[in-house]
Amino acid sequence: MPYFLTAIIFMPLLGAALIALIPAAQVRSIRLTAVAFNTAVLAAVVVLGLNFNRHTGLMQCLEDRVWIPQAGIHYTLGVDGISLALVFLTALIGLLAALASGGIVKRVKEYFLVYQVLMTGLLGTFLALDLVLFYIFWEAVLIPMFFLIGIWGGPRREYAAWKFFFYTLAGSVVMLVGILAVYFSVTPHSFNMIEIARSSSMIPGGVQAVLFLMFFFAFAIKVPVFPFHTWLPDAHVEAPTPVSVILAGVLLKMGTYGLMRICVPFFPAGAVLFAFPLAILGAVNLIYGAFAAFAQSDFKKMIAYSSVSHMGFVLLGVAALNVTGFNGALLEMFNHGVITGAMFLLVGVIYDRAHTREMSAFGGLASVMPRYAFFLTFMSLASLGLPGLSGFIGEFLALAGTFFRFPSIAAVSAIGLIALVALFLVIIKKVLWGKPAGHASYPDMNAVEISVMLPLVALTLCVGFYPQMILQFQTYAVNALVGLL
Amino acid sequence: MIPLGHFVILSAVLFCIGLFGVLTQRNAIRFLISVEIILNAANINLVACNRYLAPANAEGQVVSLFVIGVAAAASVVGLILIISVYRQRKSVFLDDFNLLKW
Amino acid sequence: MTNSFHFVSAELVLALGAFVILMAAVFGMERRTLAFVALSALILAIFRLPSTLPLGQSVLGGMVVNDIFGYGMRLFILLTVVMVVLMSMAYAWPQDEDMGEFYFFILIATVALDLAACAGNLAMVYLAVETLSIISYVLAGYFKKDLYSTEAGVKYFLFGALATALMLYGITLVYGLYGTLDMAHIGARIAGGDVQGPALVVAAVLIMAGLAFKASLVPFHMWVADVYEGAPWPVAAFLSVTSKALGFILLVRIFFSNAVVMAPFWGCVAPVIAILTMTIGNMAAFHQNSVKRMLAFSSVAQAGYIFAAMALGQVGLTAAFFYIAVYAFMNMGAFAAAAFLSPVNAQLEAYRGLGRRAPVMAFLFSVFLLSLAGLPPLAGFLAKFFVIWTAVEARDYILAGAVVLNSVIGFFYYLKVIKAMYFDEQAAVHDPRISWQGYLLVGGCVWGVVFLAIHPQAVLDILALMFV
Amino acid sequence: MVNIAHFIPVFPFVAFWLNIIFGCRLGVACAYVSVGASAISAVLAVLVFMGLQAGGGSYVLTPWLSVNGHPISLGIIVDSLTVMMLLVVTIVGTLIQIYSIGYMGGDPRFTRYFAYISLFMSSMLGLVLVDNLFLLYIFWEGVGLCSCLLVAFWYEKPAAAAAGIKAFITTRVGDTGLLLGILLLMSVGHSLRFADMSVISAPEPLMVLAALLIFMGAVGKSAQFPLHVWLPDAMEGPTAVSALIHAATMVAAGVYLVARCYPLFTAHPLALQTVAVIGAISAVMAASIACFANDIKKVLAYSTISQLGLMMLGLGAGGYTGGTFHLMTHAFFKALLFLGAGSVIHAVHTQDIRAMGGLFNKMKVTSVTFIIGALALAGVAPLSGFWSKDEILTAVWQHGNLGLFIAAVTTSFLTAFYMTRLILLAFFGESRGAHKAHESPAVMTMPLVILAFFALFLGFAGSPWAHHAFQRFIAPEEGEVALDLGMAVASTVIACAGILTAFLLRGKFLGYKEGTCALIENKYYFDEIYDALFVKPFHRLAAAVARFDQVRVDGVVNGVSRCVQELAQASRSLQTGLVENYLLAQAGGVFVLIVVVTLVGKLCHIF
Repeated sequence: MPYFLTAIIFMPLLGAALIALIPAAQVRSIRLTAVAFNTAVLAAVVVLGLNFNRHTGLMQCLEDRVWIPQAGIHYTLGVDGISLALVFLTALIGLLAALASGGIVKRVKEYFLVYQVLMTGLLGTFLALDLVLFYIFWEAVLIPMFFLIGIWGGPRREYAAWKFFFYTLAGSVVMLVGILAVYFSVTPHSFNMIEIARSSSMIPGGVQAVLFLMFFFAFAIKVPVFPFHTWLPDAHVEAPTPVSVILAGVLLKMGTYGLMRICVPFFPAGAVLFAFPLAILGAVNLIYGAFAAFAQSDFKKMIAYSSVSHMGFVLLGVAALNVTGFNGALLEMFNHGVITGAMFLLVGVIYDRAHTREMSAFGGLASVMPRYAFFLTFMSLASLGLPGLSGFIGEFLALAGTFFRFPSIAAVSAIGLIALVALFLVIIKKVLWGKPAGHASYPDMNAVEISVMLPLVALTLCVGFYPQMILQFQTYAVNALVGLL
Repeated sequence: MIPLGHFVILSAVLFCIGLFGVLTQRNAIRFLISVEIILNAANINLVACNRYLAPANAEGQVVSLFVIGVAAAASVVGLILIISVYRQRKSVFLDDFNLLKW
Repeated sequence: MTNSFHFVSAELVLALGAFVILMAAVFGMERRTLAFVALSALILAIFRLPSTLPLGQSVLGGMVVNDIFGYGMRLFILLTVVMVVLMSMAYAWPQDEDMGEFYFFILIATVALDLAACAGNLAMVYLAVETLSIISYVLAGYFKKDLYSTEAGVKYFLFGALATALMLYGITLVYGLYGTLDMAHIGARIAGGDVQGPALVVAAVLIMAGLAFKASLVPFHMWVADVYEGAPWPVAAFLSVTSKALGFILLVRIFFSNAVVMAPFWGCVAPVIAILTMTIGNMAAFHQNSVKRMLAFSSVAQAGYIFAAMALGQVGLTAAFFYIAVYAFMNMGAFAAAAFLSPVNAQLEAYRGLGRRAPVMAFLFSVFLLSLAGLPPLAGFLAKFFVIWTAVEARDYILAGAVVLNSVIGFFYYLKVIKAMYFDEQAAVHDPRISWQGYLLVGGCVWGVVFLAIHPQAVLDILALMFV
Repeated sequence: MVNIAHFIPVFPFVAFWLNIIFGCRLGVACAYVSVGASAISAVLAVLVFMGLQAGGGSYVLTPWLSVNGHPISLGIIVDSLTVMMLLVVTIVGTLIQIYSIGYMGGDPRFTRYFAYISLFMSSMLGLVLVDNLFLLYIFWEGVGLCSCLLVAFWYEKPAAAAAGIKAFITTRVGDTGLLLGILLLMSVGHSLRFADMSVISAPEPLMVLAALLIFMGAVGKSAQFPLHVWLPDAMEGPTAVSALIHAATMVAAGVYLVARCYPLFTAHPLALQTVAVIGAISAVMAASIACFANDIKKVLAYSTISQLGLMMLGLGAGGYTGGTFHLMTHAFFKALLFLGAGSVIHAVHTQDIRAMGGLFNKMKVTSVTFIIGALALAGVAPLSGFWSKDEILTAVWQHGNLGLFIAAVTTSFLTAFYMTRLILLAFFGESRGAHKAHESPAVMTMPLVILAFFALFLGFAGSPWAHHAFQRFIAPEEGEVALDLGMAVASTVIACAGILTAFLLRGKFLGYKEGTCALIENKYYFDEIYDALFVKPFHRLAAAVARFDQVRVDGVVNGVSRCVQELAQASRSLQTGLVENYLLAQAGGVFVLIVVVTLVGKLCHIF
């Protein structure tokens, strides 16, 4: 299928164009259009997955056209095992978040316009194989996000939007210089990610180290890695529910994806050099995030910090630089998208009813909203890494990978495991348990809310029971990646 | 014959005087005069150098005529502008042209 | 002589048009008709340009050179002036202003610009620049009853007069050193090793100061914000795009024909000036409450990016002029959109809520601002990208780093305007009404910003011919 | 028939989802779903037991995951240990669920209760069936979760909610050790299969470490010292849950784990020694606390800790059969005791034994079965507890460490003592509470009777009269076993001594002044120490981290932004609007440029 990836990337943009034509008053048709286009994207991604050749680590569905010959910039797209799961995740979360956008009542048309642009940026980031193109999509995410947080966010939305924007921008411009430096470091000069990875041995070790750090800086902010994480709690807390879902579910993965797509294959020597510090950062993220989350009083902030913690697993997995670690990191990325996305949806559900997120305002909801209790308990358990649910597999593999390389760091990370358990149990306890007081009248989750949750629950269960469901797609790609080291 | 160096030094001195005037004078008219002095310094250069270095053609001298003409036009425009400001503010002191700032 | 006639036929058309306008204005012709006359003169001039061909012949006794660079720059200048005229047509002028002179001045300025762009002789440089300057002073102070406009005019005059005087003195020093004002000859002498030490340096710096003044490079940028703020919007646009471009064009004409000798000078000073220009421009724009003033400082910062590419020497010219081309579209678009959205009050508050009141224009304004900021995939990004590209290729990582860091800061104030338009509640002001000329202009600029992003070869190919 | 074993956990799992999804509509019927499911599992377990070949076997269902190139398969192991556990779990589980129908009757979350129980059953069965440590860990956490949910079943009570969380977190500490042990074993031993445990060869210290880490998991789950603190608190859950999870099955999983990895421990004496010591400490410590406890369930909880310690001690001393045998018998009589206690609580609505008394006449069935259970626990011949405890004592004696043996004997003595005390206070003497006690319904007493039957006669499976059938079944390779008659007598004497002491002291139980033995009464201050050592610092650290994050980390970010803004303000103020300043800048700029360029030119020798 020629231009299939192009079609996937720009389908949301087409939706945006269509939405632009609908009068702003027709809110219903705008919503329907957005949902329809996101459904189409998901369907297309599923088709992509079905036609995906699982027995090769090479790029598939390659598209390559010269864009700016003077600068060697191409329009190159492709998908492999590393990106496929993330593309699927993006499409899925994109659809679910669009469905969950019912709470957006202000400036609906503009909301979905921006939303669709965001989706294009996200999909493009995961599919681009030309560094410049990658950078363009990477940046294209920023402005929609800035709008989504800044217009439809909470009381401190502007601060959060500015902070998010500048923090991530500061990182990415450093990456831009890095991109050019890479271009000039390989001969023949190229922006093509495949070719750069292939000729990475040409780059001298010292240069690799510097370039690794440049890219890492950009990705670290996005992931976010301690100490570059402080934009995240603010952005997550202020963003409206569906946007938080996208932020946690997909946006953070851009950073970790970058680590695996660029940092490791381009600069293997740098990666080996920095594996240990990276692992330390991973452990710090894991523990620090969990501790910081524990002390928060805002429900959403707790989940936000727990994201920091979970990203620690991904970092550990990447730092392991072995098949197990990479598998774990990729799986954890996917799982975190599903689980934390669901957690933010659940926070949104309760916020819609209580109009507050203070933990102290809840309690005893299990009696009032049993279905909500089920979903929240389920997702909390998945978050804390309960075996049998998807979160565990990723965490385990990442930890195992780390253990094989840096046993001591893996052992220290165990503190984080315990802290995470404490964190999510306390969330369950404070929100669901105890005597209901003052909020006995909250209605339980409605059909729409449940229908948004169900696919996530199903995925969490299925991946937990049968991790090969995701792993089978990435095996060869991960092996190829390790082969580069 | 007076050596070229003397002309150049004269020109340089005039230039410095003009520059000094430009930097120190607070009156717009005096400023205008100072600029004219700089232009005249340039003209001296042009004419003298033409005579000493390239007497074959009159390039420098022609240019100096242009300079005089254009400078006159510039002065006219400058004076017009100063007058229109003066009409509004009753002042030709540069310090008073201070609405637009920061 | 026929060659010369063909060469200047475009300028003759413009001059003719200018006098027609002057006459017609005397007979009280309508403002709109005058504009159309100016527009047709410009368009006719554009179509007359090919009569210059073939290139390479000596014209007007060597005062101007008929080269590809000049040819392209003339086209560029004419196009930007067309935009300025379109903008002035759509701009809501105060009713009591006499417009005849305006278009007359604009056309005459265009003649000067055209000739300056092709200047082959330092005398030509001075004459053209001074002519342009004189007209610019008038244009800046065009609102004779407006306190701000007159102050802008007089300020521009004061600083401009000094700048051109310095430049002239520098030119005379060169004449004293080499006995000629012909740039080709001087260049050949310098390339041949005839370097006159410190005296040449003084001359070069003085000439550069005059041009840097036009291009608004630090520390010759001080006038920019004050003048732009006081000047009418179309004039500000003209100054920020066309007049500024001339500064860069002449910098190339004068400093790159004898790049050999200028190398150390350029290498040690130009990057510093570039970095200072973008940083100070960005920093000063940071807290502005007036959109006009903000755009003024933004144009200083943009000049810094352009000059950053130039600072790298010959290799950076392609990037610099690609930037100028993109800059013309996006900056003109930004000025135009800003002017149309709030013609009188340029304060940030006046823009609040316009995202809903004038959705199309506000959106386009946002596009220009984001392009100026350098957001992918707009052309402004590619322009910056090429600058950084050149810097990295030249292994000048400090310059590259300065550009990227500055572009981060730049985002802040551009986004502040967008924020005001979209985030904030709307201010209680009238709905902006924008004529078709306005949409034509802004549409054209958006087309440029998008087209150059998708198909930058269009310009890059031409630039490749200019800077082999 | 062995290869149907993997179906055993499926039924309860299906029951779980049925109850979760259709719970509201099923109503009381959901209990039958759960009971039915576990009954089917029990039948299957019996079938597997009957079809079990000598030595058992294992089979692989499907490859599942690959870690570091080593496949982890979904494998099932069916050997005597597994089958024993299967039988215990399904039979006790089924009986307790039947009991629960009565005990939980009328509870608003009746269906939820049975859903959780079913989930527990399936996890527990999975735990004993899988053939490698990794999968075991998965189910291990599953049962932990169910334990947590069921302890906090009455989450409206703050104590219950807190206890649930405490249970999960404390065991999680141990589980983390287990996880690390698994990782270590995987990285140095390259296999997690139980079948490979005896053939793994790796550097001694690493293997000892792995064994100890795995044991750490067992310590957490089996509530051994020093991670025992959660179990007494877990008594906040419904009593039937305490019986099932916190007495009979889940807490025994730790013992099961040690038994499962026994080759790993026996190959490394240090590890085995640790098991024994920890077991001994737990046994004595918990038994001593039980002597002073007044909450009927707490007494039983400490007793459980103590008995589990005894099992560990047995295993650590090399008494594989003794440990596992006691595991089995203990499951039945301790379940019986808890259910009996539940029946009592159901009747008198208090858990304080000082507020009971004289219940024997009012609740005949409960009392008789309870006493049978207590005697079995005390180790009075010929009840089931006697046989298994005797086995352990023998093993410890043969092990040769006098300290451990004294610990075992002390535990036996104390066990008999506190159980007698409990019975005397609760069932005999005057009725001290203002309550109208009555016998529980048949649905509750019937399981009691059945369990009493097991408590009475199960021990004979390990007796000479049955030719030590159990021993031959569980460890056929150990060869001939014989009853140490001396030890049997000694053990009975110790038990009787305990009972007798209690009788002698019976007058003092009620008038006992608190504070006399403050150390033991306060459970050796474990809770307080942990609170001061871990819980409070954790909270404080978390708060400190959050503050650090807000003030320092974010402060730097905001500081950078403020710096830029200040700088921006400064550069803006350069634009004074004063003509003279601008002119100066212009001329000064020229001057500076000239100077700089000249200097550079000179320095670089260009001019």
